[in-house]
Amino acid sequence: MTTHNILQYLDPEGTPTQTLPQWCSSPDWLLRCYHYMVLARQFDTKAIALQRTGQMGTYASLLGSEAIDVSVGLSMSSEDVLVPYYRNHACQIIRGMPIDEAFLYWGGDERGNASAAMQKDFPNAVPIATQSLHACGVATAMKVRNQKRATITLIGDGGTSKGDFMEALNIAGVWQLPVVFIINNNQWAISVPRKIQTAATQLADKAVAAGIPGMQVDGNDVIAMREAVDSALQRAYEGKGPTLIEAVSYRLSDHTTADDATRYRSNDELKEAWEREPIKRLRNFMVLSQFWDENKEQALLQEINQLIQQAADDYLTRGIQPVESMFDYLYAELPDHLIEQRDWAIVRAMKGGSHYQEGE
Amino acid sequence: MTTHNILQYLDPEGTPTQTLPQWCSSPDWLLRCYHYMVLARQFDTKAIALQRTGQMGTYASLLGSEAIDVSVGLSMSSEDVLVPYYRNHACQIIRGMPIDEAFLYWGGDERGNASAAMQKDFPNAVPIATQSLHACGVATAMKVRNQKRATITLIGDGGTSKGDFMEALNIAGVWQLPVVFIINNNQWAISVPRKIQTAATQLADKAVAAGIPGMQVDGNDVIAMREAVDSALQRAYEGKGPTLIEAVSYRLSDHTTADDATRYRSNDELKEAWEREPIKRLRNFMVLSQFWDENKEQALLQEINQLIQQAADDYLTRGIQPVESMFDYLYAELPDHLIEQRDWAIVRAMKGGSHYQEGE
Amino acid sequence: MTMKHSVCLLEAVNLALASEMRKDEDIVLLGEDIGVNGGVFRATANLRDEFGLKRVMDTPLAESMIAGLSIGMSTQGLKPIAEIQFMGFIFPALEHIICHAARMRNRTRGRLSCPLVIRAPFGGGIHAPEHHSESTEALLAHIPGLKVVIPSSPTRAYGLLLGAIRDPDPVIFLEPKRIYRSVHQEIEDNGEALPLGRCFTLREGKDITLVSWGAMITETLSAAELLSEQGIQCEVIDVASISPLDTETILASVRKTGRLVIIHEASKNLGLGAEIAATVAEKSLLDLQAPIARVAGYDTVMPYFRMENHFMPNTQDIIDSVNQTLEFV
Amino acid sequence: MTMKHSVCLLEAVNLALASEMRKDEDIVLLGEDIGVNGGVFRATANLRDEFGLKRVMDTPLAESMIAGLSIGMSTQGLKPIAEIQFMGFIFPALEHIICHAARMRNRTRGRLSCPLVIRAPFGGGIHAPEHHSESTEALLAHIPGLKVVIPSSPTRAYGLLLGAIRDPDPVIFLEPKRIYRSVHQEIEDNGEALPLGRCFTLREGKDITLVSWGAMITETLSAAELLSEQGIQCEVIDVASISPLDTETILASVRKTGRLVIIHEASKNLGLGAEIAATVAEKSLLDLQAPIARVAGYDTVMPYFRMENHFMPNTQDIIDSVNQTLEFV
Ligand SMILES: Cc1ncc(C[n+]2csc(CCOP(=O)(O)OP(=O)(O)O)c2C)c(N)n1
Ligand SMILES: Cc1ncc(C[n+]2csc(CCOP(=O)(O)OP(=O)(O)O)c2C)c(N)n1
Ligand SMILES: [Mg+2]
Ligand SMILES: [Mg+2]
Repeated sequence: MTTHNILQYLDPEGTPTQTLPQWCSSPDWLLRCYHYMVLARQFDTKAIALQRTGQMGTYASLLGSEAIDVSVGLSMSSEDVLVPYYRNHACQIIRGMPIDEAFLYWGGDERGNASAAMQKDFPNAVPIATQSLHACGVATAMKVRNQKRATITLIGDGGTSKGDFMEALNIAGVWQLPVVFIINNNQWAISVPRKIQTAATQLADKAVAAGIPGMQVDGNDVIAMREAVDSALQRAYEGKGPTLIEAVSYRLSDHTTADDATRYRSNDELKEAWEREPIKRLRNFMVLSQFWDENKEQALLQEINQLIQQAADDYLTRGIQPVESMFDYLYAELPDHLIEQRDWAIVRAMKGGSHYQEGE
Repeated sequence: MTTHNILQYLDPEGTPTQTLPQWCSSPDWLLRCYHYMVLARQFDTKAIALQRTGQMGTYASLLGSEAIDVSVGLSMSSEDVLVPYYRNHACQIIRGMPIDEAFLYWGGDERGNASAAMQKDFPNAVPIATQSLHACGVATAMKVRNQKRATITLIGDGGTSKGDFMEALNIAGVWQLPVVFIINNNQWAISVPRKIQTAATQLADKAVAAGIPGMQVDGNDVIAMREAVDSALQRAYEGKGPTLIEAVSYRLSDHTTADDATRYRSNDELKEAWEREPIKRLRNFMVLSQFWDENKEQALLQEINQLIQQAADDYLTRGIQPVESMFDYLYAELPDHLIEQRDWAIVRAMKGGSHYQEGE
Repeated sequence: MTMKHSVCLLEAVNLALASEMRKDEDIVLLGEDIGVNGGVFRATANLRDEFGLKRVMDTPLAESMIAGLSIGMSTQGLKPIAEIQFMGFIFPALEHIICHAARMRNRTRGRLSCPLVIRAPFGGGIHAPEHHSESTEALLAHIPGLKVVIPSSPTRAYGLLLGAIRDPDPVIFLEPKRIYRSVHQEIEDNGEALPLGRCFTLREGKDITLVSWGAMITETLSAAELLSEQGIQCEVIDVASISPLDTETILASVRKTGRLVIIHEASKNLGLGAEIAATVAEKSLLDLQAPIARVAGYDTVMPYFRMENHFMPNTQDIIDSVNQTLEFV
Repeated sequence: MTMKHSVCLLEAVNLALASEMRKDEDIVLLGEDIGVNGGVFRATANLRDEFGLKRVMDTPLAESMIAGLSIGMSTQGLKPIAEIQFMGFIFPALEHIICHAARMRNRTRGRLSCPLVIRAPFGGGIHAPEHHSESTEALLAHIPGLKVVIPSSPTRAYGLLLGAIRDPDPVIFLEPKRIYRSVHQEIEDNGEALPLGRCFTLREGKDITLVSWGAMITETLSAAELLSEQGIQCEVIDVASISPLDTETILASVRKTGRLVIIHEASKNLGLGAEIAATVAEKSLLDLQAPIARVAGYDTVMPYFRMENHFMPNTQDIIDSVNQTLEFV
């Protein structure tokens, strides 16, 4: 068995546990990071509120994984490609997804994956672990074209048990692909705890099977996360191949709004996890470093509050897609046999039609 | 990266490289082992001859993996269950598959999987790596019932890249299943060399991802193989969970009779591999130990020659199955809609029918 | 004396599982989140408490694995009942289902077999995320060696699931999640199975035959009810076992009514409706007084939930199609 | 001036690949044993030598991976052409094909798309081991968002493969291995693609329509030839693109002949024949002078090769079915 020492710079109280990287002495990156983490959390709160009031669908909260999402989002260059799983809204927003369209996706509307600002980033992927292989395909395209770019893909702890994930690590190793795999080990896959997923000591050990480097990082510590992601990206840019990063976090929320985590995990465990949460940790450190104070905090909260509120309003006033959109993106060109169905769908949706809905 | 030292007792010339296990001082097991290895090779020769003369279908030779197959076959108890891949005919024969029915399978006849003597052993599996999961299911049944039994499953080096294999190692680790995984690392997956399958240093490293013990064994050395398999079985019987054994061998044949390995690998490599082959190694050791001599060799060759010839004759005189057998084993009971098709198949196969074949 | 329970379809599944597990020690359940959590829909609620860890197994996340394990277990005399959390996630399991579960008996000439059940909720209409709403039952129905069963009421869920569990061959049991909780029925937990491979005639009528299954039975029955007010008598057939298909019952009905409308939520192209229509066109062409109509989902991807209702046929569509078929001369 | 080549279907595939790879730098090939070995059937022979390691990639053994990689590459502007060694091994790739390749364009409202080709040899008749002889094309044809193409001659293999490669959407290209080497045709390597989504009428006739695809076209044409000696004129349609289906050509022919026999090697139940029959029964019922017949594989597992010929329809079966359909009054 291998054991990796977990990479950590800040303890849960935000106190450094070792010499910090040089860049920590300047507030720039840390402030941006904090900004997006707060944004992520407020997005989350709003999304849950929208869902609870029947204005959005089932939603996967990212509570507790803000440090992972934001550090990845900030470390990537716009030339890189993100292949997310379904819990990376913050990362997607940093990379350009309009906030209202992030809501739109969870509102059950394909346009949430459509923004041109997302460039070649992948859309949310519901079928677990498939994205790991897509990321390898993306990275292969970069490698074939001799580009100095990298692909980052995320996955949950549960997802690491599915064959696709291991197949992806393996091909990334053989072909030395410029790809970074990040496991958001939030300890739970819906109701299944980490220890029931695998007997591996660490999820980072999965890398050994593929002959690639793996490391475990404190996923509540943005400094550790940035260090890990930056160096993995660097390796990728330099043609040194893939890296696996296990980011240890905790799912502070229910699995989704359709879930009730009290059925299967203890309150104590949850309470304890809150002690380690990423936002407080960074805030404490920034206060300690005199980069931050209560006034700045209040101003930020208000700024972001407005941003989120505006995005939610935009989302809510967004009309439904025309019914024929069901057909118009299936193929580049509409095949003959769908013309009839498309026409029929339009007729059915019209006043007097079997599927007419008031107000659409 | 981990590194396991490869387990070896005999060098390619059959000279001990370390103190031998106690049981090696008696000829019993070694003679049985030799018997079956020679049988395996003669079976192989005959099978290829049958194929070349149009009397059998595409055949996967086991040339070079005799030590693996035979040591596994001899170490298992009849209570254990074998979940083979398509290159384990020798192991299947040791466990009771009639030799003529082994030919029959490669002759394109389902009865080759049917012998009651195979008990609960799985049939040959063509879809690669799926058997690894079946073995875990079998082992789960043993565990649920608190039985002191184990499951052994084999796979090729190529098969280790497929998700199912890693999913199998993983569940075996979590559930601590009484299962032994044996990789026949014969260096090639058709034309794909081992180094293109994975960047892992050893295939035994795959175990680390699942948190289970893995070891590399000289797959041309029956003594090492027996030691490894016995101790893995022992662990399984004692409830200590799964083991992964990478048996290092070499595919001395083409992939199958449909393949031509000269297209993709060098003669030198093949010649060198022959130096390490398992039968000569064991024979040398037995001669050295004075368990064996040329007279015995000749007697054995003749005995086995007769056995194989008889089996081939039996296979060749075996009539085709009745055409309705296509339907009779699909479900326990024939569903209504198949009655008509079954009747129709019988009519078509009769004289005057569209599918009548002379002499069937 | 057995107790009566007023249960919805979901609870009927739970009732059947508990009932049969008490009688047959060889039954084990496995799947993602089926244990402590009792399943994301609660189909296996409380079973872990009653039957323990060894019979109700939470698995790691891997559908290929769930199917593969089930095959291994079933060959050794256990009776695994696996849950695939949503039918949209069954694809990784298909290799095992198609290449092994469906073939083991045939491949070994009866030496080994795979008596197992794979349960999965399917179909749209609950405003779920992508991949939680598909109806790809036709893929499974095309595979020889499988049985595919779809209940459309609590009573049939209870009886058919018992039938599936006792069946000596692999059965895919698809649960129409849109009607998981919509209707309650009184069920006596008497352990009586319903036969597989048989349609159920839910309503007799002489004017036209309506054939459907799963959740669409609800709309089909509503349509029949509304049409009866106009004096049109529909015969409503619940296919229930979509494979093997009970063509006799359907053909007999078409012989009587001369008109056929097939209703399903799945895409029309190569949906099960195609096979039913083809069989009727082959065997009862002269009985037909009008073209066979299929009221089905479009041949496009099930949209995200905001538009899913536009995809799925509804009661009015069925009524329209029936009227059109009746008007044909 | 372009050269003429006398090639078999397999060589036509190779010719089309090489031809298009020379023109389009974005095309890459991947699959098991396609490189040095040139494919187990030699469909990619010599391409590694000509185009190098970066464009002809031998992969580790994992079909899910092959499909997943192809999806990733195609979204970034490469044009992957993946080989699945035998169609019997495509099942692990289905999740990627169904959930991603077929949906990427729709899911992202056109932002990303998956222009890729997945090639696989399929069908029985070459005395191959188990799982090397299936015909499960209907599974793929049921999936919206895919195109599924099957050539039946060297010429159509060349033209349709070019069409598939240039198509902006994912195309499954199934190669009937039974006729890989059976016929040679003169092909000019002129880079002219044949259109997808169109049937090919291989023979005109007024008495009856025969619809088939892939290897069975051989038997269908033989039957038509033999029947013509008895004065029966068969119209023979090669479906070629089984999805999207060109129903117009088929319907037009049936309107003319009034009789239809569909021939396929795949199991009858829910084979593509079902959809064709259902469509005709829906749209052209009154044109039919006889029931629609399907000459197809049985609804059982393709037997091991010693009996495979009993499973597959042959020329005589087609003749018998045509005669029966013609005798119907
Ligand atoms: C292939 C597949 N199987 C099952 C599901 C249903 N499902 C959605 S999320 C989830 C748990 C995932 O846990 P993990 O990978 O740890 O990610 P987390 O949600 O904790 O971030 C499951 C089983 C799915 N989406 N895809
Ligand atoms: C799922 C699947 N994909 C592809 C094949 C085709 N195939 C048969 S054997 C083989 C190579 C296997 O190599 P390896 O696992 O090393 O075993 P070996 O034959 O060398 O013993 C391939 C690709 C298959 N049988 N199953
Ligand atoms: Mg998790
Ligand atoms: Mg090998």
